Amino acid sequence: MTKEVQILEDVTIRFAGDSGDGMQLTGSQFTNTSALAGNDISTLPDYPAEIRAPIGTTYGVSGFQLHFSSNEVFTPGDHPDVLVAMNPAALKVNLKDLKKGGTIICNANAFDLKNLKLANYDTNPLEDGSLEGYELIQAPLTKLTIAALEGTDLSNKEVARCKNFFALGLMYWLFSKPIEPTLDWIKLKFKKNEAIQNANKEALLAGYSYGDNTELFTTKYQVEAAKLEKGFYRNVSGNEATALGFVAASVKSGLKLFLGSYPITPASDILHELSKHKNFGIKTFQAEDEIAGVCSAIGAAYSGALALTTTSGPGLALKTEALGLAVMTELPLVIVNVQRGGPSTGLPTKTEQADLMQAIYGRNGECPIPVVAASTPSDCFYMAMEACRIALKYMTPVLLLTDGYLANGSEPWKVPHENELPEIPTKFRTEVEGFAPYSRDENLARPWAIPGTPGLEHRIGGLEKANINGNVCYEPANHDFMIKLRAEKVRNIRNDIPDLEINGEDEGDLLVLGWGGTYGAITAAINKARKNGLKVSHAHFKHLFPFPKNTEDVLKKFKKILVVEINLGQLAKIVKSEFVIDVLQLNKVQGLPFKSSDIEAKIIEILGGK
Amino acid sequence: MTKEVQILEDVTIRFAGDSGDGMQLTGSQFTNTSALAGNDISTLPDYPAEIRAPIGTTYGVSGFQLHFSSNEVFTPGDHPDVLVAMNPAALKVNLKDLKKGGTIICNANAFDLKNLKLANYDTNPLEDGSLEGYELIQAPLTKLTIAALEGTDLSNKEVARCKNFFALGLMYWLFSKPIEPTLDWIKLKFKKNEAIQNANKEALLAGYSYGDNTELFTTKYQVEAAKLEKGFYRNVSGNEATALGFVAASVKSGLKLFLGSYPITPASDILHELSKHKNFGIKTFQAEDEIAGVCSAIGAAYSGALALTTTSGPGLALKTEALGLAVMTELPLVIVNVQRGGPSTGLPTKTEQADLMQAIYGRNGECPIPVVAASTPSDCFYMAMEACRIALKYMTPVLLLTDGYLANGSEPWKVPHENELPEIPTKFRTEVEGFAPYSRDENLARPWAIPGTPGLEHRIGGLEKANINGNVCYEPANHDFMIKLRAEKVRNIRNDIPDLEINGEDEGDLLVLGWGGTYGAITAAINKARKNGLKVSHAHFKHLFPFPKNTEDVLKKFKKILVVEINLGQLAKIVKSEFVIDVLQLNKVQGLPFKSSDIEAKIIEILGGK
Amino acid sequence: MAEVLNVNVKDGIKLTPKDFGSTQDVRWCPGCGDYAVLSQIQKVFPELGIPKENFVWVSGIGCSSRFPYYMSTYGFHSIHGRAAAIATGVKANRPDLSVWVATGDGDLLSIGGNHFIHACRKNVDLKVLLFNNQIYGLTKGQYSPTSEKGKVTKSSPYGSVDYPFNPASLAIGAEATFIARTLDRDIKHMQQMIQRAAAHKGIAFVEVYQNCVIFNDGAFEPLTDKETKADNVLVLEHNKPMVFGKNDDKGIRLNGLNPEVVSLTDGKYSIGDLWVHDEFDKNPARAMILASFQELEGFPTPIGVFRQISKSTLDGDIAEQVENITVKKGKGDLEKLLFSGNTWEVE
Amino acid sequence: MAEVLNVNVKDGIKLTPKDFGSTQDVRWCPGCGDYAVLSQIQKVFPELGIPKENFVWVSGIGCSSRFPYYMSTYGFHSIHGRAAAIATGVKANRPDLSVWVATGDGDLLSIGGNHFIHACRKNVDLKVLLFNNQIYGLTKGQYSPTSEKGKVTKSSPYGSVDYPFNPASLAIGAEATFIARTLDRDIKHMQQMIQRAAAHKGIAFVEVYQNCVIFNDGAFEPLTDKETKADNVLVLEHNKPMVFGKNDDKGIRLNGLNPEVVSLTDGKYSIGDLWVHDEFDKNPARAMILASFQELEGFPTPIGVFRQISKSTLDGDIAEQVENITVKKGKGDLEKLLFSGNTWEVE
Ligand SMILES: Cc1ncc(C[n+]2csc(CCOP(=O)(O)OP(=O)(O)O)c2C)c(N)n1
Ligand SMILES: Cc1ncc(C[n+]2csc(CCOP(=O)(O)OP(=O)(O)O)c2C)c(N)n1
Ligand code: SF4
Ligand code: SF4
Ligand SMILES: [Mg+2]
Ligand SMILES: [Mg+2]
Repeated sequence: MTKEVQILEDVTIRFAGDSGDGMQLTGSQFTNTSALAGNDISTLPDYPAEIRAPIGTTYGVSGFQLHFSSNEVFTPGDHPDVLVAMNPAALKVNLKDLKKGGTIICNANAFDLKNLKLANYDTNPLEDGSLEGYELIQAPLTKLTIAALEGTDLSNKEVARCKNFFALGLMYWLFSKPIEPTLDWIKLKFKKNEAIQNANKEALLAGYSYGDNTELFTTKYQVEAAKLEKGFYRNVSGNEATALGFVAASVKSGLKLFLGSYPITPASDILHELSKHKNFGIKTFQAEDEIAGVCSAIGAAYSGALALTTTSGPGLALKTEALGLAVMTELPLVIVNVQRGGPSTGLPTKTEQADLMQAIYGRNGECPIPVVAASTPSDCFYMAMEACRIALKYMTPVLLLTDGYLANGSEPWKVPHENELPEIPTKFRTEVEGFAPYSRDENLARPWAIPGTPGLEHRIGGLEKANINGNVCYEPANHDFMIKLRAEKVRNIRNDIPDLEINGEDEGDLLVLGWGGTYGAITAAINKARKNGLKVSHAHFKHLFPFPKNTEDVLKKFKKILVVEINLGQLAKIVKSEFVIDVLQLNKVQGLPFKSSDIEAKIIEILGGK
Repeated sequence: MTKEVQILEDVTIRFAGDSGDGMQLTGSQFTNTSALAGNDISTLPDYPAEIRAPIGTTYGVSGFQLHFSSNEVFTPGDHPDVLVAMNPAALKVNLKDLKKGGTIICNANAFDLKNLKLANYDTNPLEDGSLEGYELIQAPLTKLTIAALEGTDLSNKEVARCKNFFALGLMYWLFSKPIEPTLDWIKLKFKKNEAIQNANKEALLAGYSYGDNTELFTTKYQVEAAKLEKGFYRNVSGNEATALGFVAASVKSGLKLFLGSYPITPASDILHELSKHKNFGIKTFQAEDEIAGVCSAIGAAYSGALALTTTSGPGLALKTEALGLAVMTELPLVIVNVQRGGPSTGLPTKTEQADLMQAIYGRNGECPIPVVAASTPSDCFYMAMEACRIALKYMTPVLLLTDGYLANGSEPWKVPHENELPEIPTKFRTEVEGFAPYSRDENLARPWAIPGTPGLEHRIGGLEKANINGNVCYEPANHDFMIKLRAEKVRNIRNDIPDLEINGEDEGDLLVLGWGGTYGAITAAINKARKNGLKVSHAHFKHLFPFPKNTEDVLKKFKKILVVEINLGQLAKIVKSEFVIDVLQLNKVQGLPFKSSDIEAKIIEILGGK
Repeated sequence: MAEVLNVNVKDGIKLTPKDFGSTQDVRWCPGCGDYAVLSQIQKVFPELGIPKENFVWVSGIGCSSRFPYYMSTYGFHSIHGRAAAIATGVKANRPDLSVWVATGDGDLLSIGGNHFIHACRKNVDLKVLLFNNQIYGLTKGQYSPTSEKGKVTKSSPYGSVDYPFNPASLAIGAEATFIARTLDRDIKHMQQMIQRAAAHKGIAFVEVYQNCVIFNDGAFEPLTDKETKADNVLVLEHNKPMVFGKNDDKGIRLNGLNPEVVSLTDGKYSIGDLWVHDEFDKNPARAMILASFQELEGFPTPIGVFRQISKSTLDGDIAEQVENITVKKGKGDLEKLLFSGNTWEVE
Repeated sequence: MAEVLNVNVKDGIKLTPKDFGSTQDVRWCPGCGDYAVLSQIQKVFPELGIPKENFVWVSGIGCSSRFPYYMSTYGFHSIHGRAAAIATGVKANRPDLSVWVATGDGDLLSIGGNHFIHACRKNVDLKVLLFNNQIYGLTKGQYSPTSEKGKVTKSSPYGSVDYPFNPASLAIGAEATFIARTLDRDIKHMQQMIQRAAAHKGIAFVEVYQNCVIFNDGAFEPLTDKETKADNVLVLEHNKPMVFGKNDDKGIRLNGLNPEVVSLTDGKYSIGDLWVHDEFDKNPARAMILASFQELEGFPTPIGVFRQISKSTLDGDIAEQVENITVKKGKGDLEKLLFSGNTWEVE
C-alpha cells in the first residue's frame, strides 16, 4: 500500500502511558532519532511523584512530549498534534492538552472494563462519541505485539511489555523517520539479554511495517531537517549540561571538582552524572543531609577544590545558614538550585520559578550572593561555567538557578570544542611576603591561601572579620565597613558580565522581561507577535544579582514592561524596587512551563492586535 | 559637708568595668531605683561575646548605660554625661562616647601599671593630661571598699569584689537616689550568705556617705520624677516582655503554651523566662537544634497548643524549611527572631535589623508568612500577643521580629491589668458534620481539628493540598489556586490590623519611616527636629507583612521619605517595590542602635535648618 | 495525673482493621514491602484498646513516609527527616495520644539521624517504625546509610564507599529503651513486634526489613526465602535459648563475650549450652552483641526484641513537672505575674 | 598512591610548642579547662612529624570552638554543629592534611549529632576532640545533652528532664574506630590520648572532661580531686587488668557479661581474676560495657582508649576510587566527554 507523504514544518507528539509502559524511553528514542535526522527539537518529560503507581490509575500516568521541526524550536510545544495513549488513564489525563482536531493513537486493547474503571471512565471514550472532532486511530497494539513476537521464549508479560517499541515503530513510520538509530541502541542496551533484544527489535520492525500495511493511515508525514548552524550536535538535558559545564570548569580552571550533595528531585541527576566522571579527578560525596552537603563543599573550597553543592528548594532552605558562612569567609563555591514546585514539599516533580527571593535574600544578615540562571537546557552548560568563573574570580559563593523543566527537558546542543571554551584562571596564594587573609585584589577578592601552603597559616570563621588582617573584630566601624565592602564586591560584578541583550528593537511599546526556563516560551511568543506587527521586544536575565549594568537603560526605552514568571512576581518585585518603575505581570503557577500562547495572548491583551 | 543640689532634667550614665566587675548588676540596680523614684528610663547593656575575658583587657569590658529623666525618654542616650570606669580598659573603650565635658568617675586603684598595659595605655591617662576637658574624679574605690569592710571574715578577693556596691552607693549619693531599694534587694539576693550580704550592704552605705564626706564633689544632682501616666509600673526588658506577652496570650486564648527552642544569643532569655512559669501549664522543650525546635512546635501546634519557637538570625535560617511546612499545613505558630549582627555568626551579642528580607522572603516557593515587629522593650509584650492573635485567627505561622537592643534594653512599663487585655478567641473544630480539613472560614482560615477529636481524623502534609478536601493534589489549576489563596489569606490580614500611625502632621516635607528597635531614636530625633520647626513626621511599622492598608496614603502625603534602618536598606527595598516610590535612606550597620543625633543630622541634611 | 501521662486506653472499644483503612488509593509500587506493614498495622491497631481518634501517625518524606495517607487515623506527612522531631512535639504536648512514626532508612538515619538519636536518649514515648529497604526509594535509587559498602546505585556507579549504619547498634548507643527487628515477609512476627512496641512505654524502635522491588529487589531474600530463611534468621524470644537452622539444628553460644555459632547435632553442644535471650537486661552489651551478628561470618540475622528497659519518658516527665510546679506554686495567675517583680505606682 | 591517601608525615621536621602558639590573646575565662587542652596539643603537635602547614583545625561554635584561633596552624571556626561536616569536606578533598576538630558537648552532640554519627560510620580520618563540660558555656549556662538529669540551669530552673547521652556509647553505636576519654586535669594522660588519636587512621574520638569554672564548676571534681581521683577513675591500658583505687586495691571483674567491682584485699579475688583490657577487640560489647560503668552504682569512670579497630577510611576510599577509575578509563578528556553520547553533524 503506498501512502501519501505530506510535508509538515512542525509536529508535537506526546507519548503517554502507565509509569511501567516505558514512555520516557520511547520519547527519548524518538527525540534522538529526530535529532539525528536533523530536526530542531525540544522535549518535556512529565512523570508522577510516585515511583510506580498501581497500574491503570490516572495518577500513575507518565508522559513525554516532544516538538520537532524544520524551523528553529523554542518550546516543547503548547498543544500536541498527536497523542499516543497506551491506556484509558493516559487518554483521560492528556486529552485536554491535545490540539483541536489532533490525532489520537491509542492502544485499543487497553480499553477494557477494568482499565476504564481505573481511569474513572463511565463509558468507553472510544465508543461513546466523546472523541469526535479528533482523528482517532485505534490500534490493537498489545495484540499486534503479541502476534509479532509469536514463538519467542519470553513470558506473556515480557512480550506485552514490548508494545512501546511497536508503538515507536509505528510513529517512526508515520513521521518517516529512520529506525536504524533505535535498532543500534537496542542492540547495545540489551546486549546481555538476547531474547529481550530480539523481541524489542521485532516489535519495532513490526510497528513500522504495520503502518505501511494497515488501512488506518492513508497519509504519512515528513518533517524536513532544520537549517541548523554547522557543527556537531548532541541532545542534552539541563541536568546533563549542568554537570558537563562543571566538568569543563574544572578542566578549564585546573582545579579538582568536589561535589557535596544530598539527593533530591529534580536535582539528583547532576550528582549521578558527575559521579560517572571520576577519571576527571572529580570527587562526589553523598552527604547525610543538605547541610552536610554544603558544609563539606565549604570544607573542600577552603582546602582548594572547585566546590559545588546541588539541590532543590527545600534543600536550599536548609543550606542557608552555611551559605552565610561562605559569604563571611569569602570562599568560592557554586550552589545549584534546580527549582521545583513549592512551598514546602509542594509539587516535587514539577517545575517552578519561585525560589528567586530565597536565592537573593534568604539569609540572615546582609549576605550578598551573586545569582545567575540558565535559560535553556544547553545554556545550563554555559551558566555552570559562568557561575564557577564568578566564584573563583571574586572569592564568593554563587547561586545557579535552573528548574525542573530545564533539568529534565532536552534540546539539541551544538557541542563546543574544548579549545573554544574560556580559560578560568585560578590563583592560590603562595607568597608569604605581605600576606593578609582579608587583603583584596582589584576585584575586592581576598587571597585563596589553602592549607598545606607553608607560611600562610591563618584562621577564618563566621564571626565578623577585621578588614585586611581577618582577625575576629567587634569594632562597630569595622562591621559597617565590611558589610559595605562585601556588598560592593558583589555589586561590582555587574561590570564584568555581558549586557542584557534584546531580542527585537531596543525600544518600543512593550518589553517582555523574563529569566530562567521561560526563555523558549517567551521567544516563541515574541517572534509570533512581532511577525504580527507588534512592537514588542524581549530581554532575558541570566544574571539576576547583580543585574547587568545596562539594565536600567534597556527598561527605560519601552513604554511598558511585562514580567513573565512562574511565581507570583518575584523578579517583578526586584525590578520595581531596583529601578522604581512599574511593571505588568504575567504569573501562572501550575507546576508547568508557560505555553507560548499564554504569553502571546497577554501581549495582545496589552498591545491590542490579534 | 553640705553640698549644693542641682536639678537636672536628664542624665545618662554608663557603668563600665571588667566582665567580672558586676556592671550589669550595678546598672540594673540604678535603673530600678530610678524607676521606683519615678524617672522615665531607658537602658542599654553591652557585654562582650566572651564569657569572662582575661581581667583587664579591653575586649573584656562590660558596660551598662542608662538614661533617666524627668521627661519622657525614648533612648538610652546618645552620649553619657557620666562614665563610671572601674579600670583603664573600661576608660579606654568607653571614653569616645562620653559627652564633651562629661564626668569621669574612675577607680584610681585600678590604674596600675599592669592594668594600663593590659589596656594598651602607654602613659597613665589620669596623669598625662589626655583627659583634659572632662571632669575627672579619681576615687580610690578598691581601697575605700577594703577600708569600709575591715574586720569581715571575707577573703581579700571577696572584699574587693564589693567595690561595685561602693560605686553604686556613691552614684546614689551623687544623684540623690534612695538606697533602700538596693538594700532590700541585697537582703533577698544574698539571704543564704550573710557575710556577703553584710559586706555588700556596708559597701553600699560607705559609698553613699563617701559622697557626702569627700571633697571630690561639691555638687550633687537631682532628677525629678517624670510626669508619667498614672498606674503601676515595672521595668521590663524586651525579652521579658516577649515572654510575658506569650503567657498572656496563653491565658487569653485558653490554650496551653508550648515552646520548642534551642538556646542562642540574644534570644535565650525568652526560653529562660518561660521555663519559670510552668504553673501556667507552659511546656518548654529545649530541643537538640533549631530544626527540632520549630518542628516540635509544629507538632505541638498540630495537636492543639499555642506553639512558639524562639531564635536569632542563624537559627531562623535553619528553621526556614520547616516554616514552609507550617505554611502548607496552615498551622498556627509564632516564631520569634531576636535579630543580631550578621551575616553568619557575625556579631552575636550586638543588635541589627538585617533579617527582614529573610523573614519575609527567605523560604522556597511562594511561602507567605505575616511578619510583625516590636518597637520598644515593652511593646514586645503587645506584639507577642498580636502575633498569637494573627496566628490563631488565620491559622498561619507568624514571625515576630525583635532585636538585641530591644531584647536586653529595658524601660518602665505601665503594667496592664489582665482584664484590660483583649481576649484571643480560639476555635478547635469538633463538629463532624461538614468537616473538610481545607475548608475556609470568613478569614480564609482552615479549621483546627486536633488529634483526639472523634470523627475528624484527617491527614495533612507538605505536598500541595487540594482545595477544601486537603488531599494531596498535583492538579496544575489547583496548585495555582492554592498558591494564590494562601497569598490572599495573608494579604487580607491588612484589613484586620491598626492603621499606620503618624507622629506629627500627616503631611509635610519629610516622613521618616522606621520599624523595630529604632523607634526610640527616631522619635527623639523627630521631636527635636519638629521643635526646631522642621516639617517632618514619623511613621513606624509594627506590621511589616502585610503593611497596614493606609500605608500608601500616608506615604503619598510627604514630599520625601527617609527610611532609617540598621541594615543596608531592606525596608527601603520593600517600600520601593510595593509602592513604586523612591525613598532616601539612612543606614548604619555597626551592631549598635542608632543615636538620635545621627537621625537628626540626616533630617537636617535633607531639609536644611540647624 | 495518670491521665495526663498515659495514652488514653479505653475498655470496650470495638474496632476492626477496616476502621483503619483510608479512602485514598495506596500508591506504592505493586509488590512493595510497605504493603505488608500497612496490613499488619491495620490488623493490630483495633486490638490495642485505643480510640481511633487518639492515634497519630507522623512521617517524613520517602516512599514509606506516605504511610499516614493510608491510615484513617490522624496523620502528618511532614518533611524529610523531621518526623521524630515533630512527633516529639505532638507527644510532649499531648501525652494522651498514641504517636507513631513511619520512616525510611534515608529519612530516619540520614537526614533525620539527629532527631532519632535524641528521641532515643530522651525516651520520648514514640513508636518508630523504620522501613529499611537499604535504598532511597522515592528519589529513584541512590544508596542509603544502610546500603552495603560497594553497592552500585545511581549515585555510586562505581560502588559506594560508605560503611553502613547498623540501626540497632545506633539505637543501643543512643540508649533507646525498646529495640526490635522484623521482616516484611513474616506477617505473624511483625504483628507481635507491633503489639510489643505499642505496649512499651517510651521510645519503641522497630526496624522492618522491607523489600523495594524496584530499586533494591531481593535485598533480604536470604532472610525471607523459604529455602534459606531458617538458616539465616534467628528468632529472639525472651528466656529462650538461641536456636536456629532448618531443623533447629544450630544455636548461639557465648564464649566469654564472644558469640559462637554451634551445631546441636555434632554432640559437642546441647541446648543447655546456648545463650538464653534476656530482653530485659540492663546491660547494653547483650543487645550490642546481637546487633553485631550481621558483621560476623556465618551468623544468622536476629529478629525480635533485642532489648527492652524501663525508664521514665520525656513527655511524662515534662507533664509531671508542670503538674508538680502547679501544685506547689498554685495555678498561674496572670494578673499576679504581670504585677510581680519591682513595681511602683505613679499617682 | 600512598601520598594521596596519607597524611603527609615528613622526617626531620623540628617544631616546638611555640611554633603552634598563636599571636591572638586567649579569651577563655581564667581557670577554664580549655587551657589545659590547648597546652597539651601545643606540646604534642611538634612531635608528630607533620609539617605545621598541614594541620587544619575545624571547629563549630561554643567556648571550646574558639580553639582554632589559639593555634597558629590553618584554622576554621565555622558555625554551630557543623565542624564535622566541614572537616569531612576538607579531608575528603585533601587526604594529605591532618584534620582536627575542636568541639563542645552542645556543638558535637546536640546540633551536630548527625554529622558526628555519620563521620563515625564513614570512618572519616578526623581527630575529634570533644570538650565535654556538660553545659552550654558560650550561651551562658543552659543544660547540654551530656548534663545529668535533674540539672538546674537557666533553661531548666526546676531541673532538666532529659537523660544525657553517653558520648562513648553513642560513638560505639555509630561504629567509630577509635574511642578514648581523658581529663583536663590529667595532663600526661591527655598527651597520650592526643598522640594515640593522631596515630590512628580513621576517626579518632577523644572525649575530654573539661571543667567550666563559670557555669558548671566542679562537675568532674570527684575524678580530678587528689583525694577521690584514685577511687573514681579507672585508667584503661591495653593488655592490663583493670585495677583502680587508692592503693590499687580494687579491680573490675567480668561475671559473664556483667562487670563487677571487686576488692583485691579481701582475699576473694586477685589480679589474675580481673578483666584484662583489650583495646583492639572487634566485638563492640567490651567497649559498651566500659561506657556503661557510669550508670552503675560504685563503678569508676574509665579513661583511656576504649576501643580501636582498623577499617579503611572514607577519604582514602574516595581517593582510591578516583585513582582506580582514572587508571582504568584513562585521565578524563574534556573534548571526548563533550562529544560523547549520540552526536550528529550538521553540514
Ligand atoms: C530536604 C529534603 N531533602 C531531600 C529530599 C529528597 N528525598 C525525598 S525522599 C528521600 C529519601 C528516601 O529514602 P528513604 O527515607 O529510605 O525512604 P524510601 O523511599 O526508601 O521508603 C530523599 C532524599 C526531600 N524531599 N527533602
Ligand atoms: C545555629 C546556632 N544555634 C545556636 C547558637 C548558639 N550557641 C552558640 S554556642 C552554643 C552551645 C555551646 O555549648 P558547647 O558546644 O557545649 O560549647 P561550650 O561553650 O560549652 O564550650 C549555642 C547553643 C549558634 N551560635 N548558632
Ligand atoms: S520504589 Fe521501592 S520502596 Fe518505593 S514504593 Fe516502589 S517498591 Fe516500594
Ligand atoms: S564559660 Fe566555661 S567553658 Fe566557657 S570559657 Fe568560661 S569557663 Fe570555659
Ligand atoms: Mg529507603
Ligand atoms: Mg559545653
